[in-house]
Amino acid sequence: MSQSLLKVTDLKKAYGAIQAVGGVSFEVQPGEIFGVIGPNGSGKTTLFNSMLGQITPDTGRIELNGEDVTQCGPLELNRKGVGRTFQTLQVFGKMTVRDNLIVAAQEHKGTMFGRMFAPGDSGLGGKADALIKRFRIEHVADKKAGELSYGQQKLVDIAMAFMSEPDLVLLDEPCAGVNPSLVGGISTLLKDLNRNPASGKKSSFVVIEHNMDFVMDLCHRIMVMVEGKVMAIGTPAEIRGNKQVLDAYLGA
Amino acid sequence: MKKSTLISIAVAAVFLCATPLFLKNYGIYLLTTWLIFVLATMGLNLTVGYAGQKSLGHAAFFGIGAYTMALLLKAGFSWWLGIPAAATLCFAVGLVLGFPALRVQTIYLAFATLGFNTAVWLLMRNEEWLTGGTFGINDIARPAFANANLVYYYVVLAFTVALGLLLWGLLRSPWGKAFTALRDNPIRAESLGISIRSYTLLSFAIGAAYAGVAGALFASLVQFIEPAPFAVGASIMMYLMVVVGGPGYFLGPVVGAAVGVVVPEWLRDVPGVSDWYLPLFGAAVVFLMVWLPDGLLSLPDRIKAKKQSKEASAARAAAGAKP
Amino acid sequence: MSDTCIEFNDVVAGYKDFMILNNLSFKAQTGSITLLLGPNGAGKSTVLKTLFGLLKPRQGTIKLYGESVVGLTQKDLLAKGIAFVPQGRNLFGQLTVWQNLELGGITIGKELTHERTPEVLEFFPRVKQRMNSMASALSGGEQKQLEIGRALLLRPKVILIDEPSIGLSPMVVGDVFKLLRKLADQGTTVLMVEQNVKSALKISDEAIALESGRLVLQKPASELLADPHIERLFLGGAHAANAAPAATV
Amino acid sequence: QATIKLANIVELSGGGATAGTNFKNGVELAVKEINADGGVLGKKFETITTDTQSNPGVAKGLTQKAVDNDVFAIFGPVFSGSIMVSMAESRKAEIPNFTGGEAASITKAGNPYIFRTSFTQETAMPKVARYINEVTKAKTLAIIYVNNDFGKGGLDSIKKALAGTDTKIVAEISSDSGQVDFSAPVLKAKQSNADALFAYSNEEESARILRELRKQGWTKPIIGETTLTGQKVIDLAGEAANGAIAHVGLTVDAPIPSIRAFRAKFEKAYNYVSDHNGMKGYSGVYALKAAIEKVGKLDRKAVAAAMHGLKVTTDKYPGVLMNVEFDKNGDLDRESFMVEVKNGKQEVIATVPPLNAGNVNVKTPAAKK
Amino acid sequence: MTDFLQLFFSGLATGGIYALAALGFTLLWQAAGTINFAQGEFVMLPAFMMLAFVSMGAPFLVSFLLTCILATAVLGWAFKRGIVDPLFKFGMMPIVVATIGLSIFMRNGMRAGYSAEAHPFPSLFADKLFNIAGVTITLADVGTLVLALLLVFATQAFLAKTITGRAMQAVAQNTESASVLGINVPRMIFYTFAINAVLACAAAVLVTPTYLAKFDMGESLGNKAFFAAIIGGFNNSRGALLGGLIVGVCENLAAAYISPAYKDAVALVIFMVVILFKPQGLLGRKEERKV
Ligand SMILES: Nc1ncnc2c1ncn2[C@@H]1O[C@H](COP(=O)(O)OP(=O)(O)OP(=O)(O)O)[C@@H](O)[C@H]1O
Ligand SMILES: Nc1ncnc2c1ncn2[C@@H]1O[C@H](COP(=O)(O)OP(=O)(O)OP(=O)(O)O)[C@@H](O)[C@H]1O
Ligand SMILES: CC(C)C[C@H](N)C(=O)O
Ligand SMILES: [Mg+2]
Ligand SMILES: [Mg+2]
Repeated sequence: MSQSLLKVTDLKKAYGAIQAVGGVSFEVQPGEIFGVIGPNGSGKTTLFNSMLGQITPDTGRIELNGEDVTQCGPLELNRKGVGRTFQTLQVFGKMTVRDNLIVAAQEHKGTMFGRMFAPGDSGLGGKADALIKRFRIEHVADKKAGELSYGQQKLVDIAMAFMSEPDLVLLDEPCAGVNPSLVGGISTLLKDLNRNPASGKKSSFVVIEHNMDFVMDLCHRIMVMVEGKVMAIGTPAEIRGNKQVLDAYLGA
Repeated sequence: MKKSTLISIAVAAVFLCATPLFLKNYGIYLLTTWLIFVLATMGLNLTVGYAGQKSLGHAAFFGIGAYTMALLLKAGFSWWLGIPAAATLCFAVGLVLGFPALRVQTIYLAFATLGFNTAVWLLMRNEEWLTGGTFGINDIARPAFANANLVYYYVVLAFTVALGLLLWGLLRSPWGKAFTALRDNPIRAESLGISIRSYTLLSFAIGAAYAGVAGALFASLVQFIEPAPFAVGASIMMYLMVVVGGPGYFLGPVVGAAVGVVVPEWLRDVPGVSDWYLPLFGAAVVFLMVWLPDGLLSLPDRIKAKKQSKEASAARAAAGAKP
Repeated sequence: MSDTCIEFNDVVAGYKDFMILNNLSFKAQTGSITLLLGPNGAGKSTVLKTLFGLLKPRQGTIKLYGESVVGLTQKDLLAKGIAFVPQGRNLFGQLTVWQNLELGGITIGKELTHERTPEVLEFFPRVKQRMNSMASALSGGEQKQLEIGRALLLRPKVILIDEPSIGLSPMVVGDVFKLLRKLADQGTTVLMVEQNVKSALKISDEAIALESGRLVLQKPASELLADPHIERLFLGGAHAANAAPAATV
Repeated sequence: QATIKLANIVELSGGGATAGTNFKNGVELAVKEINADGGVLGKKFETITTDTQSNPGVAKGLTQKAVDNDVFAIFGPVFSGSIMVSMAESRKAEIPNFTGGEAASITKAGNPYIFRTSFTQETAMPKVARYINEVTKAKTLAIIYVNNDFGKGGLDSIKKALAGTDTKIVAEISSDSGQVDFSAPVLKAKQSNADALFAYSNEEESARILRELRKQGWTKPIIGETTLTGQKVIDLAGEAANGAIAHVGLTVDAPIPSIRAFRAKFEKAYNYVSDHNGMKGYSGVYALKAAIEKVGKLDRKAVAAAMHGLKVTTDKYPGVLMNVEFDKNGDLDRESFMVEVKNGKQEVIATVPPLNAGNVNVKTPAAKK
Repeated sequence: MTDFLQLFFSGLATGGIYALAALGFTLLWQAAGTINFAQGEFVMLPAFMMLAFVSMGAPFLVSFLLTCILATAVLGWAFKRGIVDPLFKFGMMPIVVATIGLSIFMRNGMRAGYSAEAHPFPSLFADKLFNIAGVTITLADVGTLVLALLLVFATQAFLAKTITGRAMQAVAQNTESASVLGINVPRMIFYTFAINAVLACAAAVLVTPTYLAKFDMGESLGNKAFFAAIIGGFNNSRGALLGGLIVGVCENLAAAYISPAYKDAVALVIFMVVILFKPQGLLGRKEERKV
């Protein structure tokens, strides 16, 4: 029963002469929080995008619970329980914050035709409000998301990824621009969902982040990428002690 | 529902039902035309205003609906069959037209749809065996009881109100949110499980079905059709109506169609204007856009915002005055 | 060394009809690094935008070296030696990296731009490797580096920089902070917004905390660093009570 | 009723704008003259002009509006497609309706209130056909026509008129209204190896066809209808227009005093030379005047009835421009001309008698300018 | 074969005209991020201006220069002040609709205020025919093509090679960032529309002898130009040329060898094929990376 939740094998993606991702393999176990770190331009975002069908990888294989999902697009992966955030802000700028959250989960409720004349909030209003409260954006809940500050939008973006309670969530720099107190909040949230949320589901995460305190505290294992390749995979302690990693990324 | 909303609805209902009683033939004809364009642009508002798909091919559906009605009547079918037939056919063609939208967006999509419109128009013009070509199809019937212009007006009114309510329900449902999400940020939408493909196609198909019904009603109103009213220029006018009214406002098409259909007629009758009514109409459109870029229906929002800011600055002044 | 460079006096500013900054007043000294702190949405970015003329203050005065800068265009401000690195994405994605740099130097002319480019690229080697790529093809961090480099090209006397650490890897953040410190020591005035508070405080001279567009604290950075309750600063008074996020969703 | 209201429902924008504007100017010029002259039965005409935008649906609505306004007679629309639709309204309201449309079908619907201001294609085309067959003696003919109701109607009529003669149509080439490049149609005409070409399109396109013909070195006869040799076409085509021959129902260049006078008056009023549509509108008003005066009272029904079989002559009504006779369908018949463009001028090379005059011999013109 | 060549060369000449009209679209898209539905009318107006100057007795070249100045003021400055400035920040839709309104205004204003007639227009080139191997070509055809070529490459070079050209593009891509760098945004926008106005004047001079000066000449011109631009690639001036030539030639061939009645569908069919394989147009740049 040690089937990995996510298994990536020899993933490659090149842009012309630039090998953005050059043969990356790793596995994520159910219930694991997996960190991805590495210098700027080392291929982390490209790795996410090719795993999630946003761009087509040159070669490689992606398995979800043993099923080959290499050809799946973002939509199918979401339907299979994979959520994500983007490195650049991706909110629905003309919708209110609350609607942003509701729309993030509504497609997981009922059938398409069932939704045709269903109530507007799909019964998700309470859940949205709870997340809004948790991220302390109550006072802007009815503002258009496009009119929020950078950090507020980032929070909305992250909250959206959790609305449908996915089994696996891929987060690309969730803490960038977020106030340190809320960074702690995000960390707690991830841990809560990971351990045993009320729903009884155990969520797993893959997190790209440059905030080392956050990563080291949160992640069970960490992968270090450099120049599109895996330099090391290990526990936070191992990574911290890795001389190579120190030189390439963490600095003295 | 708020009391003020109820009152507005009542006033609108009285207006719509009573006005034609005071009008002569032409007035009724104009009012009916307006309703038909409200119906057609309601569909376009879904496609363009809510789902953000830049379609410049709406008149093609309008035309397909009109020809469907005309040809079915000529073939001896009932008028009541013509309406659902027009809607269904347009829905199907609309689904097909949605496919380019899965590949291209913005202006590219606008021209793909514009090209589709040209193609449909060419078919209407050249396939004389079916459409009568440029000679058109004459003597298109109305339902027997609605031969009088006034009665036909109420028939059209009934369709417009019923389909309007249906759309209203749809837009308030999760579908409405999904369309808006599609417009705002398709990439994010897809990663949240919103099927871009389904909603894009549906936004075209539903919009097209509305145009189809409108076209069928139009055929029976004018009782003669030929390709010209379904050419690209008409699509552009419909787009104009949606944007002038306020894209993404539910009642935008009601105002927009009034601008596009009634204002030119009104300008004609202003003394001393007659020759210049079209240039004036053009200038009015420019002026409206510059004044209210988000459409006429953004006016209440704007007034509200003004009021709020006034209150806020008053509050600030009061706060500042305190020691 | 202690003349006032930037001075906000009773400034009210905001978006459309919604005021964000409420009677804000503060000063920043020439040749120092002033750090703007506060919760998300406090109005930090709004301060920088208003100073750089992207928002018109409804009330109050903003002075630079004692002269009002309200109503000046960005071009005028750049001519006075102020440069601004905004938050978020600010590149021309369809132009190449080199063309982006060139446009950054549009106010100083082609020659100076060419002359100074090598030294900037020296500092950001990743950018140097990608000179002919479209800017939109760069990674998030690379884009940020390019943006910072583009501003440094001007050798500004005053730098307004909004959360430079977003997207940058820790080593690069350290380098950028060090560079800012060096520039400040050479007489450049820096007004910086940062959420990476601990590292930022280490290089700053003065810290200002905002909350809901109001100044809630202004202290020397060293004093804050030594404060055992520094964490509270991140939260803002209103939220201090429920600092720990709710347990479940 | 102090004035006699006339609705002028014409194409002032869209594809028919040139035709409609000319027609409207003609109507207004006639009305001004008649009013200055004391009006009809002591009453003055008053015109209300509206724009159909070249759109039949709009034309229909505007005709209803005219009916609502209780007008005495309606002029226009000019486009066949529009009048086909709008005349249902004037018929229902029993209002005489004068149109500039030339499609044969208009008067075939048995509408007693519709009247022509020009030949129908069914009157004109036999004359053209006869010329092609008897004078040009072409054994084969290529046709370039404009793909709208006007052009297609003309095509049908000429085909009918040529059927049974020994002139065979070897190419039917469609072109678009507003088309700019005619190299393909002309090439096709050349490839067909026909003895002559019949060109049937609006003015500007006619000019472009003529130019392309010259460019590709076409040397055989080029024959057309009214629109091929108008002054406008000559202005636009320049040298390329020389040699084009056309049958013209109405032309400002006709060597007839009443027409010369009209041409001068029109040019004075509007600063340009009228085309045949201006003449249609102008003569139409005078025909109405003649009918009203014949009836002696302002009774729409009676006037419409009187129009059928009405003969108007230029000695009594110079404004009708040429002697004219309306038949029971509302069609009109009169003399017409064969003209040729020579040195940038239209010259009448033959006068063609009315169709029902029995004698169809082509006479040589009496006077030359 | 001769026939084919005849069609081909005539098509090239027509294509040159399409390209000239399309050039304005690509310029406005690259340098202002807008679409001008009144672009055809922007050609029509200078044509009439020039006619007016010529009829007042001014020599051809003087008339052209006067027209350029006047057009820059009206179609450049006034257009920018009246429509572009207030609407620039509201995105594409309001500007599109405002220009639709403007085209209705200009077209019908010219008709109501001046003339519904088509007016002949003096040609820049002598009325001369060449016959090469059975193919007849007019001097005007060749001249139009050559000048279209020159204008396209000049525009392209200006946008790509000069700092001002790039600053103009920068404004279209990200206005706020452009102003943060000290780019004079209003001035760049003015340049864009001024250049567009001058290009429209040039197009007017070359196109009008064939299209004739008429209030609605812009309608058909605009339509074909759109397709030409989009087939070639909207964000590339050379695309306008390629697209224009392709549409011109294919239309002519289709009219002769397939069906003249469906001639107008040719541009559409080419467009559909192009977006199937290269959604950004033949020479167009790919849209930027979004995530
Ligand atoms: N364009 C806008 N329209 C309306 N309101 C806005 C706009 N931009 C920002 N705001 C509001 O102004 C307030 C302050 O925004 P600002 O960007 O200055 O915050 P900030 O302190 O920089 O926050 P962050 O740390 O998240 O970047 C926020 O509450 C936000 O909702
Ligand atoms: N569309 C593209 N075209 C060309 N090069 C690309 C493209 N996308 C990414 N790259 C290059 O691939 C490399 C990896 O980029 P990626 O965005 O994956 O980096 P990253 O690890 O996420 O960096 P960061 O920490 O800065 O976000 C970079 O050098 C980048 O310039
Ligand atoms: C003016 C003409 C070209 C129009 C034509 N008289 C018609 O019947 O439509
Ligand atoms: Mg990244
Ligand atoms: Mg900020």
